[in-house]
Amino acid sequence: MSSELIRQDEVTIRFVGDSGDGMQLTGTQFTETTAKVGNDLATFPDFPAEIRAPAGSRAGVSGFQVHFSSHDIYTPGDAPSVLVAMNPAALITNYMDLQPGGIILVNTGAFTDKDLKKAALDSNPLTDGTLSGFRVIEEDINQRTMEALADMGLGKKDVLRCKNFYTLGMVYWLYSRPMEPTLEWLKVKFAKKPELIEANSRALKAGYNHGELLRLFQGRYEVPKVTDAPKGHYRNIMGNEGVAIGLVAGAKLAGLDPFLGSYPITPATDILQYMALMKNHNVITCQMEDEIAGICTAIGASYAGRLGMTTTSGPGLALKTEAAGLAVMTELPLVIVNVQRGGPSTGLPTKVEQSDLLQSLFGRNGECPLPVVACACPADAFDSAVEACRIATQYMTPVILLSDNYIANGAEPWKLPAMEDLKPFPVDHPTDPEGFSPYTRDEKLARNWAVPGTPGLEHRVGGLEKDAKTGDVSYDPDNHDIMTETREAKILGIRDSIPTPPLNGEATGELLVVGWGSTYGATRAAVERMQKEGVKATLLHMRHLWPLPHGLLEIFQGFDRVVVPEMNRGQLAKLLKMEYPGITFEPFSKMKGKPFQARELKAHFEELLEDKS
Amino acid sequence: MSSELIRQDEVTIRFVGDSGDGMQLTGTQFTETTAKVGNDLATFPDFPAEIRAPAGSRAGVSGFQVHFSSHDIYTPGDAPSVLVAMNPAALITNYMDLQPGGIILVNTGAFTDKDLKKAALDSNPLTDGTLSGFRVIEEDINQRTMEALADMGLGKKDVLRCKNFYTLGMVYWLYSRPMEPTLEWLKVKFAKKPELIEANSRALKAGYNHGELLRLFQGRYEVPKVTDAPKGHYRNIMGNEGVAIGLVAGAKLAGLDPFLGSYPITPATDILQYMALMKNHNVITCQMEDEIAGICTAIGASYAGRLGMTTTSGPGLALKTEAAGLAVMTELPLVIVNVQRGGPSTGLPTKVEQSDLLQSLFGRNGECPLPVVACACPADAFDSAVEACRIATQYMTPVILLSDNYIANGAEPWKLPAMEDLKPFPVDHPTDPEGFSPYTRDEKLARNWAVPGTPGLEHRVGGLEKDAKTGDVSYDPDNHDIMTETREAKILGIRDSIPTPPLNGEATGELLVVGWGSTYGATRAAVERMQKEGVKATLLHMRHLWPLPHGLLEIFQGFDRVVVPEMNRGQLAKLLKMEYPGITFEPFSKMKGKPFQARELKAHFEELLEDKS
Amino acid sequence: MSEVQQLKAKDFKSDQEVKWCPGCGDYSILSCVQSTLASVGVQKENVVFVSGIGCSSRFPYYMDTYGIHSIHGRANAIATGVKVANPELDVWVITGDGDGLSIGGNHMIHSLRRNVDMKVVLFNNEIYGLTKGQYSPTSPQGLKTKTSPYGSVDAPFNPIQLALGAGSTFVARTMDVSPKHMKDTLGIAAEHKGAAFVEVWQNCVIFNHDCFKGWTEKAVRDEATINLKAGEPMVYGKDKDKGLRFDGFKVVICSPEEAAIWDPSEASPAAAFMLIQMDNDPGMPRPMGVLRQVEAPTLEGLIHEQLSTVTDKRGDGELKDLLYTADVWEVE
Amino acid sequence: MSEVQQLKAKDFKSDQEVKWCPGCGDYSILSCVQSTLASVGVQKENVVFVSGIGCSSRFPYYMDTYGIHSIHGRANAIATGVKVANPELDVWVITGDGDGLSIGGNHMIHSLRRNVDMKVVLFNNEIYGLTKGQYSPTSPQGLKTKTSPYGSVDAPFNPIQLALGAGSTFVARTMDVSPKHMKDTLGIAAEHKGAAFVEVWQNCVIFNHDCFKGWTEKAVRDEATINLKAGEPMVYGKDKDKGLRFDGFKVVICSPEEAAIWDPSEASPAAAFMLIQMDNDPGMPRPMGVLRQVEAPTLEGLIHEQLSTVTDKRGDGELKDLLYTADVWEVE
Ligand SMILES: Cc1ncc(C[n+]2csc(CCOP(=O)(O)OP(=O)(O)O)c2C)c(N)n1
Ligand SMILES: Cc1ncc(C[n+]2csc(CCOP(=O)(O)OP(=O)(O)O)c2C)c(N)n1
Ligand code: SF4
Ligand code: SF4
Ligand SMILES: [Mg+2]
Ligand SMILES: [Mg+2]
Repeated sequence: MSSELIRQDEVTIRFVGDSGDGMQLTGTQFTETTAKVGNDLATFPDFPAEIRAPAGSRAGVSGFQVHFSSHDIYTPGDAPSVLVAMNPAALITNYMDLQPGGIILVNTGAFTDKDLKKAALDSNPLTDGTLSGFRVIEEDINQRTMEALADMGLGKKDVLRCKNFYTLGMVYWLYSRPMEPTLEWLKVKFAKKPELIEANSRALKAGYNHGELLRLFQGRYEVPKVTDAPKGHYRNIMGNEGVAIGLVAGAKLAGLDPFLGSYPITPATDILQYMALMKNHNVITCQMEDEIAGICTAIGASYAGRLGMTTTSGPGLALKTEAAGLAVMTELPLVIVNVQRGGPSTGLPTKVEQSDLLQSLFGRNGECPLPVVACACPADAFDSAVEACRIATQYMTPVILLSDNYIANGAEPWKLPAMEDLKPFPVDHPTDPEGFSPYTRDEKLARNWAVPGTPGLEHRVGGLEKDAKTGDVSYDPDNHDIMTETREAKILGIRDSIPTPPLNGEATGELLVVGWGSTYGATRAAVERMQKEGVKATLLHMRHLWPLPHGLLEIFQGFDRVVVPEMNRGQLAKLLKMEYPGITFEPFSKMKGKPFQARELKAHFEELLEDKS
Repeated sequence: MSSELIRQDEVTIRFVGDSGDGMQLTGTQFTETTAKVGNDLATFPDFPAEIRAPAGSRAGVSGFQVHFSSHDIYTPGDAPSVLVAMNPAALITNYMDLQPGGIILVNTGAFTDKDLKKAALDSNPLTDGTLSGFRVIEEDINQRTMEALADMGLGKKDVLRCKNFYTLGMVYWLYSRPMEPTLEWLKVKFAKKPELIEANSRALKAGYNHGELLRLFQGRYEVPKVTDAPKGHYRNIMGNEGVAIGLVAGAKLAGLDPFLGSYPITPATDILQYMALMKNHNVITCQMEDEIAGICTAIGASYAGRLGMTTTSGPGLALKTEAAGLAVMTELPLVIVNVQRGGPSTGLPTKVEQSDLLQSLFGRNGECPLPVVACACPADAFDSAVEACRIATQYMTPVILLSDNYIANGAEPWKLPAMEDLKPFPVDHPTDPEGFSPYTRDEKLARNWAVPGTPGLEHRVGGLEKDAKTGDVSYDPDNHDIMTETREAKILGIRDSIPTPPLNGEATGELLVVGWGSTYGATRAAVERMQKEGVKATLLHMRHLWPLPHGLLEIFQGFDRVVVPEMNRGQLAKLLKMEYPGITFEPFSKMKGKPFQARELKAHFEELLEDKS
Repeated sequence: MSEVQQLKAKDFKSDQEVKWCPGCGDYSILSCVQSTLASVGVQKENVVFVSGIGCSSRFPYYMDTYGIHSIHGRANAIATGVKVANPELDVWVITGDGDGLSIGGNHMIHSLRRNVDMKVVLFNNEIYGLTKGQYSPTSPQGLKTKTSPYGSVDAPFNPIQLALGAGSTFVARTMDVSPKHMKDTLGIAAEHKGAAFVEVWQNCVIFNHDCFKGWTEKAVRDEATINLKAGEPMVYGKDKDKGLRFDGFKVVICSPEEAAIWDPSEASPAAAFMLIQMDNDPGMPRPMGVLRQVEAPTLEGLIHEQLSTVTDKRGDGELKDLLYTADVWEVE
Repeated sequence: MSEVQQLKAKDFKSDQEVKWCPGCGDYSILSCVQSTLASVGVQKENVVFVSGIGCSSRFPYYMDTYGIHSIHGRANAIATGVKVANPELDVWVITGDGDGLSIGGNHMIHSLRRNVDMKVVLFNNEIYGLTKGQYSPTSPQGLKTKTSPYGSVDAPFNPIQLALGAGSTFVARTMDVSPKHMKDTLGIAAEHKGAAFVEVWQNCVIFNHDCFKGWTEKAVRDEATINLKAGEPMVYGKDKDKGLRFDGFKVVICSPEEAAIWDPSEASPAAAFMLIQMDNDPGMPRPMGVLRQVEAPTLEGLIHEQLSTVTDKRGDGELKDLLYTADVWEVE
């Protein structure tokens, strides 16, 4: 058979296996290589909450889905066209998501009776008809890997650890990806363990050659690179990494050094981990004893003149609310990143949800307004983080930046901003004691940020109500009224510095989809597909959740129906109802710990439009 | 001059002095006596955040206002008709609130130049014309008290400590109150210090006689007792005390022993203090190391079969939110009392505000619904607390009970419920292991409450998502959806057990005033006055803030305008906008750390009605 | 109560699959706790396990007793509520070095000082396991982890020293790889009336493998640790050839004959405090076993005593008494 | 820096009226801190006072320096942020027994173990003053307060013992009524490079009057306390007629000649720990002054050292380096 390539426009592959099988690594390597090839892509890793659920059990299944294409895409794909399953538990919990007629590559080396039992299977799905309708390719990958590494003198356990690279090799061949990026990566990764470089490289190549030689597949595919991608520099990025870079860049643009006070919590921990590596950028990270100490050190650092930041997830945000109120009262800049996960309480720690929006808006004692900004996708994380830093420093306020588990762990190519497009917003600390008051405000109502070490500007801040002029403690009734309104007006004034969000589609029509956060990819894909089919549907995606930008009412009024899909029970819809009483907002909610699929959104939207009630 | 009594229908007296002058005590004694006389009354204590601000300073002024009458009243009065001022700072910060032509009784013994300086006064308000338009009665109370106690051999300091009783005596005379209740009280209070009984009793009597003999006042007044008061037993009650009694009664009605885990915080501490005294009612109180430990011990106690409770104020509620989520997830009964104060952050700790409503409704991570109930006034505190206990135990859920500083420290006569009207709502703990699951639900969707110590019902609860049937940990996507909706439906179902709130006024009309919490007295007074003037105004006062009772929409639709006065920036109005999108709610907000006055509400309502736009 | 059954270790196993990494030290602790419960002879329905969040905190799911897998760091506070509400229950806290000493440090020290009668088993693996490998408050300075890529800058707590500082009435230490020692130690803890703090060295094979190897490995254990036994001389070494005695502020090595007799019930915690300082001296063995065991009134005991005293004096409070007090007046 | 001015105590007074009760012990601490700052010779603009909430925590308002009157219990954490962000600043934490040991206990012990270079002055009045008189974690068992009408059931912390347990590098105690002793002690603390924990016995005239009277009153002070001085023999008594020496796990009274020489810089904290146990023995004097003072790397020192080391190795990071890494590809 010739290696003639069948062109495909887009492909979704899902790698699934036991937590111990290295599927996250396999997926990530495939992603990196695919990015370098020049495809557009989006990924969705999905792993269990346990470090190690029992080997071979359904609870222990770890998955990684990657969607890549020769045109712009916005989601990791709805239904995969290829499923790579390393064991029975992985197969049985995933095959039903596959497209009809899709390819299943199975590692038959893990289908002993014992393996089936671990997966709580009474019969073998490979033989009992479960997989009819799919193209199943069986291969004893365990055996093949052992053969490939037979003469290396490694123990069986170590050899079997390489089976994911063997698998990766097969898939590389199938989609005609180069092996070089992974071979290079292995050299760096195992620099101190040459035998592992050798073993994994061999496994990779053996898998590749196996595809080449044995004609396991009925053909070989090619997904050409995106040709109409805008010119520029690109980099593959995960959401948490994007936030980390954005926070540091944001501080630099403000002319400040960042300080991150944090406490590990899934799925936010990576941000702390990334930033801990950036010491040559003068980034200080302190892993504190809890979330409260995390935000409190950040407040202290902001008082001392750094840009304080803290990163967490829902339960941690709950703990930080009292201190967030202190930052509101003292009017110090601070960025609070909340990477949302399934709730309530500990909930579903490794699953996605958007259910902390109302907590972010209202979860503090007293009248305690602060701005809320949300990332749309991994490639948007940088910009959103910079925006949070801008607002925090320009308006002297804590800002909540919302991300979620889907953005945090998903990856996609990110078109880097040109350096000249990153506009600085330098902070101007006062130094002149003449007539100084810490509560003097600029035209934006931001107060003076005097920093310890500056002679003559000694002053005290605190959580008690402050006199509007002097900043001293004040229990005066009228002053409290003034200060409450000033704090509110300052935050509302931020809307003068933010644009009305762009519309994806026409300015009037049958259906407006209003989204925020990580629904972005799926809503955009759904709306664009409908547009192609001639439906007058438009997407309004919101980065700023508070204050709401100017011009929304006019937009809402241009549409027959306004639907708000969210991975919660309608939280943005509630906010919009509060703010735009005349408009009917129709929430569409999903609470399954999984992102929306473009097709389920489209189906829902179409249903809505049919129902002309 | 004869002691002929001039009848008055109602009077408002405000006692003001230095924090050290014992004004709270004076006010409380006047209140107790007035309650016993059979007047209706309402009080408003107002004291500084500092334990002791500098003596004689404006910051150190402490006040106590009491409104009493021979008919039903609902507020401590808008403008006092009598001001008793013990020093210049007290006088200058309060005289402007007095009714035109009102009486000012001043202690001239505290008007030396030094005293004026402490109050930051350049001239003496007694002589510089400040008080023109009022009836000023000057008396050197210091001197009078010293004379009265001259032969007792007490030091000057101790003698002067009695001046508040001298003052009280004068006011007792003026309003023809009996001295006996206070004389009795002194005997109990100072049982171990007979010389203080003697000194204070003498001062009281001397003040009284002074009024009698010296004709300082132009007349003597009488406020006859309320004659149309409903039959029954009455008791004077402060809000915090009412909550404490209600919580214990609520537990008893559920057939449970209460457990209070708490941490002191103004203005909630009293509840812990009252309950610490109730040990013979099998009440356990634990003062814990912080708010989080407070709620966590309560959760543990509920798991173990007591009725867990925790009491706090805004900043403390902020700290408890993560644990409140655990109680939602584990579906354990729990009453969380939040006595609101001025915010944000530490804010105005001794002032009133209603700004924790949105925090109570939405301040938790994830979709985390729980019921919210609010007291209307001190006499309502008991019923509201019992209601919170009922909901918590019948629906297996944490409940937030909102009170505020105005209710907490205000006092009024409370008509005691007849014992037979207190209907028990006993809890039924399962004991049968057969088919037991901790997540079996009753028709109200409340889960099974099995208690440790019961053989065969061993089970585990926790913060991770639970399988809808078994209660085991579950990461299943559909299960999360089901459980999210079940938790929501359970809370919404509570509305089937609560009445549509009664209307004060007709069911349709020009103006509906919607109130909650401690605005009750002022809104009621304002609306009733308008009704008397023929305006079609109605009051809807809400005890249940979540879930909202049935039937509200129909009510709202019956009115031309719906106004929502709140001591916050429109939080209930926001909730109503979310829930009743068709209706226009007009917030009316006050953020001065002080309750609404009936007259300012009335003025606002009238303005609204005039403006027919 | 009806006929009391003598349960076996396996009777305490729940029907849940145990989900720790193969090789994790947690397994051994689980089985030792189950054996201990069997040997002290408790009934399942009277036992409550309370944990926070962490790998270790999964523990309650695996026990066929009552249990709460709560939120991060709050186990000690929740357990306090359980015990005070119902002193009849046997309350165990299961926590980690992160859960119990980082976010939960305050509840830990307060529950120890209050002497709530509960057994606190702290799984110390010197790492955050569940969140995949960040340094903890017991990680040694310099440890490279995901959040300390250039080495941790935090000086660690010594858990035993902290518990002594907090005034704990019972303090002990044991290790995952010595089930016998663990069962002995847990057994004594279980019998202690008051807060019993037991640190267990626990190996996290994934993120901090072998961090205790220098003391726990069979080959070195006898020389690198000393097993303290009440009433016995402090001797150690494979051949019991070394002893310890107190000298000034220090513990020094001596001959077995000169060894001091160990008495954990010494009123002053100073002896235990001196012993635990050996942890800082590589030349000295690390003390294992019971370091402190003194009697003191328990929190729940005092609380219920007050309830009884007051009730005896004032009579059982009726609902009516709450409302109809002396201050009531009647309108007729 | 330009010409440095030698400031006086009064230069540290702010323009705010001091709002404590007349007779409160806080006044004396305020003036001693002001004198100490003057005598160690700092500049106002380089000093930051951080406090939580409580009567004591009002302190920063009265100092003409930078300051944060924060939220209840969080002063140590906030101060850690200030110091780490700018190690040039002199950071002082002012806290109470409620603020620093109850709600703030965890931040307290963690900041001590991390050895953040800051001075922590804990006003111990064994009561919650600001909330008007509830028992605190240092109130003696049995104390009747508003929340413990039948006597507190909680066994208290000994703050010094807790700080030693947490691994504090500097621990000291002084009292409000002895300004000289307080200034001496604060002066030594101010010079310590690292976390310095100073407990000050402070009288709350309103809610817990005279709770330290048995040790602080002039008439008994010399007999009831011992003032520890580094390098000097441990003698006490009005006539310096008694000495202390260490005997086994205990401190015993001896003749002045036999008294041990006090050395707070002893590496092991055991000596200090033994001394503080005297608090439990009514027959022994309570130790005052510096109980521990050892050198160790500070948190902020280690953090900034790592910043420099990494920057030296990898070069000053530019904004561009953050974005344009090796993984970037170009589309043309
Ligand atoms: C409020 C909150 N903060 C943070 C987390 C994340 N978290 C879960 S477990 C853990 C640390 C666990 O460490 P340890 O207690 O030592 O347990 P181990 O996994 O090592 O047994 C952290 C930080 C959380 N679940 N909740
Ligand atoms: C979060 C929070 N919880 C509780 C309080 C109430 N509160 C203020 S000060 C205080 C205790 C103060 O005691 P301490 O620290 O000993 O200070 P002191 O007044 O005795 O100087 C408490 C409980 C608060 N302000 N904030
Ligand atoms: S990560 Fe470590 S502590 Fe957690 S289960 Fe695995 S081996 Fe055990
Ligand atoms: S209440 Fe006590 S501690 Fe507070 S200012 Fe008054 S005397 Fe001082
Ligand atoms: Mg650990
Ligand atoms: Mg105190």
